[in-house]
Amino acid sequence: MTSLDSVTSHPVAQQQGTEILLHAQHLSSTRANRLLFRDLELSIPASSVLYVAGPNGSGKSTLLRMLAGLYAPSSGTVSRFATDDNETWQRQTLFIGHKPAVKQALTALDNLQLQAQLDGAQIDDPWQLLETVGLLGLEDIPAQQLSAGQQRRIALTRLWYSRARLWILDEPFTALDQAGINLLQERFAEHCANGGALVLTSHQPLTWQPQQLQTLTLGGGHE
Amino acid sequence: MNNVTTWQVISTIIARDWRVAMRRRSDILNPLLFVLMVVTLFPLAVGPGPDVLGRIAAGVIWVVALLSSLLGSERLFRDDYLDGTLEQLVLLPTPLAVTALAKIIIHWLLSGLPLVILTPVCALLLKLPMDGWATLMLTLLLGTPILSALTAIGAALTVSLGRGGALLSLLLLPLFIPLIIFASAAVEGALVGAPILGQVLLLAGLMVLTLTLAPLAVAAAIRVSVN
Amino acid sequence: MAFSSFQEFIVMGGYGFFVWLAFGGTFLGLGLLVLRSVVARRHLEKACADHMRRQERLARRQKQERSR
Amino acid sequence: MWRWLHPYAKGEATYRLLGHWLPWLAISAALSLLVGIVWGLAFAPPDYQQGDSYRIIYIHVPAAIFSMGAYTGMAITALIALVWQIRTAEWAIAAIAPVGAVLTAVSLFTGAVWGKPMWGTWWEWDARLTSQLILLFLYLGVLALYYAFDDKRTGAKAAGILALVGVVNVPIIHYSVYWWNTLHQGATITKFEKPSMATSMLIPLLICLLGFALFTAAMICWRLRHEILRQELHRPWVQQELIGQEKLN
Repeated sequence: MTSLDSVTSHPVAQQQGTEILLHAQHLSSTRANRLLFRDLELSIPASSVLYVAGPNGSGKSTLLRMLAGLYAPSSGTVSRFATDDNETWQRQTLFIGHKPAVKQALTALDNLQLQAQLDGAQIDDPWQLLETVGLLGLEDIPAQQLSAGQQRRIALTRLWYSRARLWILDEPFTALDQAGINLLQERFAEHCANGGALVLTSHQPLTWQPQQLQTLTLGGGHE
Repeated sequence: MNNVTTWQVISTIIARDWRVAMRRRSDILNPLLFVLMVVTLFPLAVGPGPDVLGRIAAGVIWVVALLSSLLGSERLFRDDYLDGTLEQLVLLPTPLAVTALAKIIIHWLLSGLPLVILTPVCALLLKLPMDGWATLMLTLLLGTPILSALTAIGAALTVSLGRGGALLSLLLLPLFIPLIIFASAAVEGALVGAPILGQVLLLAGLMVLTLTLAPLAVAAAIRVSVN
Repeated sequence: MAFSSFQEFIVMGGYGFFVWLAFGGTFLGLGLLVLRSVVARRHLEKACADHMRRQERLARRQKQERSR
Repeated sequence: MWRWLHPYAKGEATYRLLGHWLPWLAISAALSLLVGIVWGLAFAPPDYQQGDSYRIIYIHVPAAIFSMGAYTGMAITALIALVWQIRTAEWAIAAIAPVGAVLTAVSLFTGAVWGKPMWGTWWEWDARLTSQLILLFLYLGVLALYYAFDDKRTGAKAAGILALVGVVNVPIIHYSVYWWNTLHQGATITKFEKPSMATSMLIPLLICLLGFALFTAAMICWRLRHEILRQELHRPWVQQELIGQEKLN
C-alpha cells in the first residue's frame, strides 16, 4: 500500500503576499484498481517550482495529468487560480506530456505556427525561435525524419512564446542532450523570475537552484 | 494568457488536418478507390444486365458509402492520439465539443464531399437511370455528414484501443440503418416519379439532429479515451 | 480528302460530337501528363534550392557548435 | 554478364544518355502522332457500317495496346530491379506507372465514348472495356502502394512486386472477363469487333501506333530523368544541373 510518505518541502517562505496558483487537498488516485497515492496535499505559490520525484510507476504522470485537468482524481479537489471556471484557468496553464504534440507529417515550421495559433500567440520570427531551441537547419523537414530529442524541442518552443503562468511538464528533459537541458533550465529560471510557477517530473537532478523549490516524492512504485 | 477564440480554434484544426491530408494524399484517395472497385464488383457478380443493376444501384452505392466512411474513420483521431495532439486539444480553453465539430467538418470535407462528387461515376457503372442521379446525390449530400458525425463518435470511443476496426463497425452499423432506409426509399421514389420531399426532409432533420448532438458525445468519448 | 468541306469534317457524318469528345479527352489526358512533368521539373528546382539553403544553415550550425 | 549495362546503374550516366535520346524521341513522336491522326481523321475513308464514328479507333486502339505494353514493361523493369538490384530500374517503375495509368484511362474514355453511338449508353460492360477498367485499377493499386511509402526506394520495390504479381494476373483477368461476357451474352449485343480494315484505313492506324509508341517512350524517358534527379537531389551533379553554374559559385 503506497501512501505519500514524505513531503520534503524546503522551508518555503509562505509570505502572505504571494498568490497561490494551484491548491490540491486529499488527492488520491487508483489506476486499474492499484492505489497510486492517497491524501496528497500540495499548493503551488507564484514563482515556485514543484519537483515531483519517485521511481517508475509511482504515479508521477498521473498526478501531473490530474493537476493539468486531463484526469479526474478518485477523491480530493484541485483548485487553480482560485477559480473553478474551467476556461479561465486553462488559459493560464500549459501542459506538455510524454508525447510531444507534434504532427509527424508536417514540418517543424508548420507545427510551430499551427500550435501558436491554438495557443492564441503571435510569433514574429518563427525561424529565429526554432534557432534558439536548437533546430537550425531542420526547420522545413517533415517531423518524422527528426530524432525524438529534436521533436521534443519543437514541442518545447511553446515555453518561449506561451504566456501561461503555470507550467506542468512531464519529464521535459527526456531525449534532450546536455545543451538542451541547460537551455531549458535557463528558460525555467526566467519563467519563475517573472512570477510563473512550474511543476515538473524528471529523473535527472536539477542543476539550477530555484529560490522556492518544493520536492514531492511519491513512494512505493511497483509492489 | 491564451486568448484564442472559438473560431480560431475551429479554423486552425481544419487547416492543420487539411495540411496533413495534403501531405498524405493516399489517405483521401484510398477510400474513393475502394468505392469504385466495390461498385465494379457488383456487375461482375450479378451480371451486366441493366434491369437487375438499375434496381440495386442506389442501395449498393449507399452501402459502399457506409463501408468507405468506416474505412476512413482511422484517420479521424488515431494520428492525434498517437502523437499526443489529442491531449492538447482536450486542454484547449474552448469547449471540447467545438473541437469535435471541427474534426467532424474536416473529416466530411475529406471523405464525404469527394464521395458525393464521385457518385455520377458509380451511378453510370451501375446503370442507375438518369432521373435517379439527382436524388441519389442529394441524399448522399445530406447523409455523408451524418456518416462523418456518427463515425467520429465510434472513432473517439475506440481510439485508445489497439485494434478498434471491427469493433467500430459493430458499434456504428446499427446507427446507420435509418439513413439507409430513407435514402434508398427517396431514390426509389425518384425512379418511379413519386414525390421524394418527405424522405429528403427527414434526412435533413436527421442531419441537423446528429450534427448538434454528436459533438457532445465525441467530446465525452475523447475525455474517456485520453485519460 | 474524305470530306468535301471543312464544315462536313466537323459534323463527321453526324458522329462529330463523339469523335471530337474522344479526341479532346485524349489530348486533355496526354496534355495533363506532359504538364505534370513540366511542373515536376520546376518543383525539383525549388526542392534543390531548399536543400542548398538547408545545407548552408546546417553548416552555420556546425560552426556555432564548434565555436561554443 | 551484360557488362555494358553496368555503367547505367548509376544515375548520372543514365541521365546523360536519356538526355541525348529525349529530343529525338519527342520530335518524332509529335510528328508521327500529327500525321497519323490527321490522316486517320480527315483522309481515311468512312467505314461502311459505322460511318465516321469508327475514327475513334485511331486513338483508342493504340492507347489500349500501349497501356498493356506499359504494364508489361513496368513488370519487366520490376524484375530487373528486384533480381539485379539496379537502382535505375527501380526509378523506372515509378516513371512508367503514371504514363501507363493515363494511357489506360484514355483508352477507357475513348472506348466508352465510342460505345455511345453504337450501344446507346455511355458505359457498357463489354469485355474489352471491363478488362481495361480492371487494368486501370491495377495501375492505381501500384501507384497507391508507391506513394504510401515515405522512403521511395522501398516504395519502388513494393510497387515492383505488385506489378509482377499483376502482370501474371492480367491474362487471367482478360480471359475470365471475356468468358463472363459471353456468359451474359444474351443481356448485351456486342458487335464491337474491329471494322474490316481496308489498307487505306490501316496505314494511318499503323502511324498512330508508331506515334503512341514514341510518345510513351518519350514520356517515360522524361519522367525517368526527373526520378533520377529526385532521388539524387543531394548529389553535386544534380545541384549543378538544376541550379546551373552561375548560382553555384
